[in-house]
Amino acid sequence: MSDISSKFAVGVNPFAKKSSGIADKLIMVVLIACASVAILVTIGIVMSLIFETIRFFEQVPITDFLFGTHWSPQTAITAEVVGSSGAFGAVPLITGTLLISFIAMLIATPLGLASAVYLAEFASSRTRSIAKPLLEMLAGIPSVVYGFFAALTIAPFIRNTGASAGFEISSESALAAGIAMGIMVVPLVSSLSDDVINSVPQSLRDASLGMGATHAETVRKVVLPAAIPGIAGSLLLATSSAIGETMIVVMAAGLAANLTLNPFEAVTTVTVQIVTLLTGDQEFDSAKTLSAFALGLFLFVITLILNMIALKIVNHFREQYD
Amino acid sequence: AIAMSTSAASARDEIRIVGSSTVFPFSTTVAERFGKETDFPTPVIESTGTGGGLKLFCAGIGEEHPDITNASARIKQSQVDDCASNGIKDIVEVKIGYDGIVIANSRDSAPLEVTLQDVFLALAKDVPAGEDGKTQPNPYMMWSDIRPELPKTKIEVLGPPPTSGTRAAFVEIAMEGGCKSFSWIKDLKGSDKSAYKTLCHSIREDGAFIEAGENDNLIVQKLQAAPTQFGIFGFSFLDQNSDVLQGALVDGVAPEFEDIASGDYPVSRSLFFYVKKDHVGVIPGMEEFLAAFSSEDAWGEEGYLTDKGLIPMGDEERASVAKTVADLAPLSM
Amino acid sequence: MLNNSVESEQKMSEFVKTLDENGPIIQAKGVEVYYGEKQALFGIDIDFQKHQVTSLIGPSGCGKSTFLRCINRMNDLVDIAKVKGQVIIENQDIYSKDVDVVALRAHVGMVFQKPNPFPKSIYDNVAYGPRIHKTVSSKDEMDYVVEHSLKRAGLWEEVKDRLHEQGTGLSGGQQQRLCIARAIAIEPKVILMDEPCSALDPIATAVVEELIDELRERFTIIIVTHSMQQAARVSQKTAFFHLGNLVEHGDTDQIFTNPQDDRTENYITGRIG
Amino acid sequence: MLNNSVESEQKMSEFVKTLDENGPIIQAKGVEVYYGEKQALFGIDIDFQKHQVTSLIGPSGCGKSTFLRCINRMNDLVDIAKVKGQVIIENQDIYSKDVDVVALRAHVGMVFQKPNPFPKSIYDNVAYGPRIHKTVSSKDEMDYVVEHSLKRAGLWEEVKDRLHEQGTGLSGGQQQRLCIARAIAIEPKVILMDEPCSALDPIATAVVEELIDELRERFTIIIVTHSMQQAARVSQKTAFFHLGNLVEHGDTDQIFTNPQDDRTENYITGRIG
Amino acid sequence: MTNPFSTEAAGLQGRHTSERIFKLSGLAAIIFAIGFLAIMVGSIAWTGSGALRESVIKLTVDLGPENVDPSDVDGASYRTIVRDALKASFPDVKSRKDRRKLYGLLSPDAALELKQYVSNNPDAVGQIVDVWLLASDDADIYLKGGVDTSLEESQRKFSDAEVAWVDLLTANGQTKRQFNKRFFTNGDSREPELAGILSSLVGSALTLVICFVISFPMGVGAAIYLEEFAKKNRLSEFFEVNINNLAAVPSIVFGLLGLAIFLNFFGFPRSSPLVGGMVLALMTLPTIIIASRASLRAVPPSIREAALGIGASRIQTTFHHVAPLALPGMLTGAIVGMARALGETAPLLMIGMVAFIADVPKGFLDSATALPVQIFLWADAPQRGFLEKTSAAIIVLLLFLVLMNLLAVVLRRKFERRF
Ligand SMILES: Nc1ncnc2c1ncn2[C@@H]1O[C@H](COP(=O)(O)OP(=O)(O)OP(=O)(O)O)[C@@H](O)[C@H]1O
Ligand SMILES: Nc1ncnc2c1ncn2[C@@H]1O[C@H](COP(=O)(O)OP(=O)(O)OP(=O)(O)O)[C@@H](O)[C@H]1O
Ligand SMILES: [Mg+2]
Ligand SMILES: [Mg+2]
Repeated sequence: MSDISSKFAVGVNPFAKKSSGIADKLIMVVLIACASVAILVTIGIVMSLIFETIRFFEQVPITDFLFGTHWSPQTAITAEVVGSSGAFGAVPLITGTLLISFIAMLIATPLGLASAVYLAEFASSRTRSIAKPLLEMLAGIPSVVYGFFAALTIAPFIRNTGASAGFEISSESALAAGIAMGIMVVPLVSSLSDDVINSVPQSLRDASLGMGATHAETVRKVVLPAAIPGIAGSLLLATSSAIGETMIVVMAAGLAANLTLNPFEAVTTVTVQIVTLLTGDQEFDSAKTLSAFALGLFLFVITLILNMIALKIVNHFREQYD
Repeated sequence: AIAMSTSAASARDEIRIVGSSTVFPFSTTVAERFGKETDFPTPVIESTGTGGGLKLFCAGIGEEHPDITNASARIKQSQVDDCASNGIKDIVEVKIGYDGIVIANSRDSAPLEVTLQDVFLALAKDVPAGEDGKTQPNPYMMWSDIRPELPKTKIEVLGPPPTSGTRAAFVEIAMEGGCKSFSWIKDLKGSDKSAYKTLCHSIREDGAFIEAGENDNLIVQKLQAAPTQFGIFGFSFLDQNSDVLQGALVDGVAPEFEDIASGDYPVSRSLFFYVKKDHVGVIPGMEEFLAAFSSEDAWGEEGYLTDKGLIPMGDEERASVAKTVADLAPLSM
Repeated sequence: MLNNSVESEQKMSEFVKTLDENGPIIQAKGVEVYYGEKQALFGIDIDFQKHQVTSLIGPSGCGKSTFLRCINRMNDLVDIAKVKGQVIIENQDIYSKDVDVVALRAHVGMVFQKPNPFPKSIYDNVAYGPRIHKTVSSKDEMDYVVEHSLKRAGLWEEVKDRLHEQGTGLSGGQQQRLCIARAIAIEPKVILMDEPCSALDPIATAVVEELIDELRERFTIIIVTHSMQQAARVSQKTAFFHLGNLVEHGDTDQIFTNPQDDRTENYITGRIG
Repeated sequence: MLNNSVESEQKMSEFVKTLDENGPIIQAKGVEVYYGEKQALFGIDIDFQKHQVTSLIGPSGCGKSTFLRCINRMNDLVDIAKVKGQVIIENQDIYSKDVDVVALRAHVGMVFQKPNPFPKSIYDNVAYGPRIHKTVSSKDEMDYVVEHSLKRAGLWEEVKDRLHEQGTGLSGGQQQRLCIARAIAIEPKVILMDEPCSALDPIATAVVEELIDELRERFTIIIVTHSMQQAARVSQKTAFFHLGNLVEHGDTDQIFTNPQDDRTENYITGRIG
Repeated sequence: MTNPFSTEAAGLQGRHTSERIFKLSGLAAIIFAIGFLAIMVGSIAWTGSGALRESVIKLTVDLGPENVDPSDVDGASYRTIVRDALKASFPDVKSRKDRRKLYGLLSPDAALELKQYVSNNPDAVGQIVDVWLLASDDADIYLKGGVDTSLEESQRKFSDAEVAWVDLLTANGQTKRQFNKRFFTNGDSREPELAGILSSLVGSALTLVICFVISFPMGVGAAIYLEEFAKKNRLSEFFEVNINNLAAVPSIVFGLLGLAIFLNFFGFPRSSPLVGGMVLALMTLPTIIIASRASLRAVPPSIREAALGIGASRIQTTFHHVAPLALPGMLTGAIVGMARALGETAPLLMIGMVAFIADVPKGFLDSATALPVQIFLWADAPQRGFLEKTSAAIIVLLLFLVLMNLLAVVLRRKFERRF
């Protein structure tokens, strides 16, 4: 409570600092704590992953993990059963992940970009107000639904199409998972690219149109080239989310750690293996369980790098036209 | 308020079961009925594989540890020791019936007829090489390499991982059975037991045998997709999927309910679950659940578990196991 | 509590009387402001007299607002802003370390260019200041303060029947008067106004200008304006800023009729023409 | 294809010659523009002469830009804009149905207020127009067109060694000249300029003004400017707009020395003072 | 005089065509993507609609004294009574194998249902009555037309004999279909015809409650600190980068975090909504922070100036004026985050929420599963009957998501302010 009478006595500082309330300090502490949670979570993730990963690399050499081409993470659990020796070469998982993500981006990039261009440049505001939320719904549908649809509808469709064309396609082909995933990330590409295209200054469009370029020429030759960095950023973000996607691949891609780039074959991914390794037994000293954390760390690092680059690019792009 | 530490939390009131994916369907069926027909909560069951289940089971006494673990192969001495070292001295073994292990493929291709020896030769890491006492790494790539009568397709068998009870049983019965059919190997058993074991129990790792995880449903789906592949799993899964899969005849016997029950089908194993005696009386409903599982209604000749593919024990055996259950007689190896 | 504040009210008014009625209440000495690298004000020296209205005029960007915001340290909110020199209010340099900006701002009220009532009821808008400063202890007293402040701001008659409607529902001129009522409810000594009429129509402007003249009886007022006519109408003193410098400062009449500096003259004639 | 375009090029230049060198190239008849409900231009009638520079002047918001953008139908891009009346270029009402805006804009180039080079190389900036209109068929020819256009825009000497650097890396004045070079590379008949110097410093402005005077030899130029000095310097004709009306139009000399309309006079004196 | 600006004169037809093609390809992309959405949701909804109906079979059961002892009604073997009734309907079924098949026409719960019936109708004891009993999933599928009888018998699960029995029952008016209430009131089950979504729905709700209670205050607190108090410096930039990156960390990594830290390190109970909620909260946190910051930024600075200008402290300014104005926006962000959390599956698999859980969880520490996990489990189940249940569960999930998003939209509309 301020001592009002005192602040009018000549010579005394009328604006003297009140001992600011403990409550205020407490509030600040709480707020700072809240903000720090974000950091703590990151540290928690990194620590828990690194800790278990180190234990994993005590049992399996890091080079075997990074460069080995055979993945068979089975070790016997009892002395009596002679198990397999267990192989922890992550290369097939990584190629599998990349293959599926690549297929996904192959689908999402043209669809997303074309949608974004149409929405940003050609669509009437009415079309836009209908199409944009509909497109965004694609991203709002849980991935378990895509997984179900991919396994139940897309995969058999591809298989039957292949069969009628006379060649054999695995029912858990990378293609089926990739297609579902591609559709899922379309809105990511389209809404980010839409933003980016919108932030290309109108003056460039005016310049081009004023010279007698058609709208399409303007978009193709001026707007898109100017938006390239931002679009690249959005594609990277989409790729990163495709790499980290789990349920679709768990349900539609299968477990076969094939080292192949053939989209019609079954492959497995990093995320699938994490799920498989950890939904069964839970012994925390076997290389099998620990390998999931090594994979998790790998995933975390890859997506982190992709994000950082993407955000840098996008922010840089935004500043350029601010 | 939410108690932050489990040790301080009030006693768990539902039974927690882990373990074999083969026993999972039986266990869940009993649990579901148990939940419906009694006032106890439905037990919570997680499918973790026999090995993983025992690992969790043996981790200690207390409500954060499971009460029961399902096993598709009998508990091993090492596991009993592991349990004992964590203070779990009294384990009640409950055998619930039999399950055949089948080698199945899609109905889209022809059924297979094999002998146990064929199975061993197809899947072993090392196989006898010509003369007695010599072995070589498994050279057979096609089934027809083993015997010309077998199909001319690549050997590709999806099977359970080493943590699985099905794997343990398969190795012990089918592989060892085929292995023993070579007389010199049979003799080896007497002279060098560990060499015998290594030879008979090691499964090839060159890609012909594909470890397919604990989830047998996935194998079923895969086989549908790839008609030339075979899968190894419990009879109940074949039974549930008989519209799409067919079982191979082993030594001339098809995996049929009656033939497995009668023991004519060579690859059949017992299914178990193990109970932590210290939890009986602490976790409510344990005795009642055990009673429900060992009731005629469940595991009897006409019991509902037979609908799920369980092959019941004979009358006497059932009676004797039921008595063990009633007495909670601890296991002694 | 009640006694205490009534008592202090009395003390305050006595105290106010003991001061020279026309003595400087605010003295700026060598005030310089930097926004990052950029210097926005250069050595401003100026005194403000009690119970007078002083206008700050000058071309856009010359630093009027910047200077005004030095007086209640609103520039503290701008991360990159740095203030040098002294601003002395009642013998206290308000930039000294032991000054609490919150206490300072309770003594130096501010009215902004765009009327910015809180999106709360009219009553709560006015009551907010007394509430947070806990200068009022009972509901009755608060009612009195709210009514009194609204009356002084010439708004009472227009809003007395809808004190519990949203302040944002009023017209622009009413909103600005509400903001003035809100500022005077905590009995500041000085009121700073940054172009208070620039968002208002001529009629509302006239009402507010009249109000400013009335308020001068109790408060010292410093007003930034773009309209020289307005400066001439409402203020006794005028200060002309140019490119961050205080060019000229004196009686309003003199500044407008007989400016001493060429820049002032250019500005005034260029505009009045 | 090549023949075709060369042929049409020839036809066009013949056609240009047959017209009276000083006849009106553009006639606006009763042009009215509405932005939604709001009318921005009221019945504008005006002729523009070939090879002359016409300035459009008037206070902010009077419709100068709006009118300028009617001439190459850039207003088509504004959804809510509606144009009535006729704009006749070479005996063709450009608002008639069978006019292709793309073809129109190839004949009526435009330079904007803020220099807006494409984020491409200098070369590509200039080559852009010829490329999309396929008026040039070989690399050599393109090189010639680029060089020629840059020379005409008085930029060649400054950039000839760095044709493949980004156009956005040039100074503001250079960028604006690049925009002019880009516009003239497709040989339009008319060039519209909307305050082309307002973003430039005085030296760059002088260079561009000189350039405009040179360009008049080949092109008809209409320029919007806020600076009456500029209008006086660069243009032969001046049109004064006020509140959407064309108040006065005539020789620049006459408009600035002897305006007929009070509004024009007020505007001109008010500013020049 | 010809028109020099006409399309033909300028030879522009080609360029206009390519413009149209370009435009159309954009439109086609949108239509394709939205079409995919429509087909996916449509086909799932179509499949799922079957789950709303269940088949029942009418049997004449003998509740006479030899079967039901009136003094111990509960002790009767209703399983036998039901089986006898079936046997009576098809007296010529003799072999053990065929009988098993015959019994398989009814759900295993039929006996329980009969018991229920008797306890509800004590008068029926001692009588011979007609009761409607739940059909098994196989019979249900056949009755719904899901069995292609043109296939060879060995190719299908439903044998010719079974087809004949069911056809006979149908011909006698002993089969019908009715609304499947069970789907909404039951928990998980091994039997498709008995399986319901209630336990997983409650599990999801409990999980979301935890998620909200943790992530909302924390997210808002963090946003307020970063937006209103933190100075722009290296540290705040670090926070910024961190939060943005956290928003893009794959969800499964949060599952790993939960497993390693909450379960293994702190020893929280496995499969509990508490842990599930905590994991999802961490995952949702960045979304809420980002949305909250945006809505704080949307509060005009004039409000802050007004409050600060009359001597409110920064904390007072923030909590009296700024935060209340930003609250709707923050809530909207939170709801969107919750909607994402509701659909999240992968991290929950890591922390044991995949167990067979039939009972409806009663608290935050009970074992529970979540709706998307239930979908995942059912999608994996071998019985065909689960197909329509899975689809129906997906539709329920989507409905909840739509509801949450609608709520967000309504909230946004209602509190949208023009400052
Ligand atoms: N927050 C700020 N950050 C950086 N520079 C600022 C900031 N505020 C003001 N300035 C700069 O300081 C100078 C003085 O600005 P100030 O707002 O005080 O001028 P003013 O006289 O009030 O102008 P006006 O009449 O347009 O309100 C200007 O050059 C302005 O660009
Ligand atoms: N896109 C538009 N939508 C709505 N109104 C517009 C639009 N463009 C211009 N106007 C309005 O039309 C009137 C004329 O605007 P215009 O831009 O032609 O004026 P101007 O003379 O070029 O002004 P300045 O000198 O400021 O550039 C103005 O009142 C303006 O507000
Ligand atoms: Mg100002
Ligand atoms: Mg203009």
